[in-house]
Amino acid sequence: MKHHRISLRVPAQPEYLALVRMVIAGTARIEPILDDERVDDLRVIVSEACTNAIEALRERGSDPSTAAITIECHLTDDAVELVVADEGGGFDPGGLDVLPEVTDPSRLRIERGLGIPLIRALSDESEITSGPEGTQVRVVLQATEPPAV
Amino acid sequence: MKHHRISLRVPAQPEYLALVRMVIAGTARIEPILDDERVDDLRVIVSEACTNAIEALRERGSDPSTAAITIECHLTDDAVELVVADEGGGFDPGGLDVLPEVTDPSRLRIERGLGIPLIRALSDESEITSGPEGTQVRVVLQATEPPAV
Amino acid sequence: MIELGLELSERDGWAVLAVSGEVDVATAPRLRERLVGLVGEGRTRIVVDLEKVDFIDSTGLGVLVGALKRVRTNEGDLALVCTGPRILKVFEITGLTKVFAIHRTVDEATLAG
Amino acid sequence: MIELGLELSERDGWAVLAVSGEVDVATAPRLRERLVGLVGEGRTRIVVDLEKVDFIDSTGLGVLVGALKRVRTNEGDLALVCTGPRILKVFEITGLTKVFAIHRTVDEATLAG
Ligand SMILES: Nc1ncnc2c1ncn2[C@@H]1O[C@H](COP(=O)(O)OP(=O)(O)O)[C@@H](O)[C@H]1O
Ligand SMILES: Nc1ncnc2c1ncn2[C@@H]1O[C@H](COP(=O)(O)OP(=O)(O)O)[C@@H](O)[C@H]1O
Repeated sequence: MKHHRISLRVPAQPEYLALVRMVIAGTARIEPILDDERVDDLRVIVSEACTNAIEALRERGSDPSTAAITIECHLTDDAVELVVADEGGGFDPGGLDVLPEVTDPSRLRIERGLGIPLIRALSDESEITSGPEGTQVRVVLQATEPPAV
Repeated sequence: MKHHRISLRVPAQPEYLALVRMVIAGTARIEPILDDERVDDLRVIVSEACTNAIEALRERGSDPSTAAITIECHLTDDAVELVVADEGGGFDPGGLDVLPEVTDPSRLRIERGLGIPLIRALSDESEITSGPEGTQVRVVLQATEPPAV
Repeated sequence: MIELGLELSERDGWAVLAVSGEVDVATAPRLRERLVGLVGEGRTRIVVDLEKVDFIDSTGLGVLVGALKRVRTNEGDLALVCTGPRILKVFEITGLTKVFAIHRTVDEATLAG
Repeated sequence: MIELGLELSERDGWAVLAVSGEVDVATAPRLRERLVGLVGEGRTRIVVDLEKVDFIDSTGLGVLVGALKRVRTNEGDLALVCTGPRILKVFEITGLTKVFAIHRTVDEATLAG
């Protein structure tokens, strides 16, 4: 059973998002248990989670030169687990506004609130733990192919 | 004064070297205080230091699925500082064999021992701290251009 | 470091904005600014060509929704060109394929309008 | 993930091995194997073309030194082709520009031999 664990800590700044996506995609390709489409899903997920973390830290007024996000990625033969953690102010993941139906004309008013739905839809398993000390978004993507035994 | 701090922890395995170089070069380009040639120097330095760390951990018989290397990169307006740390068995950085002169015919026997000389030559400042708990290689590359004030 | 390409051209009375690169919270402001600028200049029939976009996340989607809203309140229209499955996927999941007219080519987009 | 390209061709009795990609401890074993294989087949006049190498570190240099030694003990020769400043720099710093014959083109390398 393979176990690869990588972790990355970067400043909570938008310029680092492309780098984070590159690292996560690069890691997923070192042990290619996900096909390209799933690697792309992972890029979207990590980008959404880090974007939220950056915003939470900015809202909290954290010092932009020290505020950081931690991204951990854990690969086994079966799955990729990704955890994005921040020390922002937290939120109630259960209490998010429900999006109006897309066909509802008021849907056009909504330019936001698509991040967490995307994270949930693109992962096989997702879990958000949040409190005043910060937020952890954990997702799991199952291996695309059954592991070679 | 800018302060960017990124850290990366990856398995102590050769397949991760390309990723590490990519992260370090990518970070150096987010805050472009080094020109392309110096970014390339940084890629060589981090690769050499991580290669040594990987070998040290392997020699120590560390579990390859958990043995890891930590790479930290700290950018300010003036300089990039890079620290590569491992928990391998350590060595005496002052007691390395002196390479025979390159024109000496016996030079051809030497296929190794070029890593640390390269690290030293390519950095503006370098420091190796090593002991039975592991090794830290720290280098500094000064900004190519004087910082914009 | 992150480049976002924005190239403007004309086609049959439509402003065609070809976007290339990665659209995320670092680069989306540039896209938003450009679209707001177009509408400000009275260009309310806009095609956004996403064929050369390698990555888009919800921030990018939000900018496009905002621009659509803006042109509609000016009696205009905004159409997308996109065939890449990785980009289409985020539109599908968020239900935005029902909000936007998504075409396979710029010609198709401008003819359909 | 990391690709190392190795392409073999012939030029005036020299075996020309064109290397592309990144040569580090992950990929150097493939280069070493190929060079050892060539010498094993009696090919002892070898040009290693580094023009398409994006990165080389001391592990890669070690493989080249090892190969040079090997061909010399077989009365052969090994020449390099390299003009890229980032690659040349590591040869210069390690003093290996004095150990290897480094040429600007494959033609120059095979003619010089
Ligand atoms: N890491 C986080 N820390 C604090 N609040 C968060 C975090 N992630 C999400 N949120 C809250 O949840 C809301 C919905 O997030 P999301 O679905 O990604 O949409 P958006 O970020 O566009 O608002 C955010 O507006 C924010 O209030
Ligand atoms: N991180 C490290 N941990 C333990 N030993 C090390 C480390 N880095 C270097 N060394 C020792 O120093 C020697 C010289 O290193 P270097 O100059 O990089 O050449 P090479 O790795 O090719 O031998 C190594 O062979 C090793 O014994």
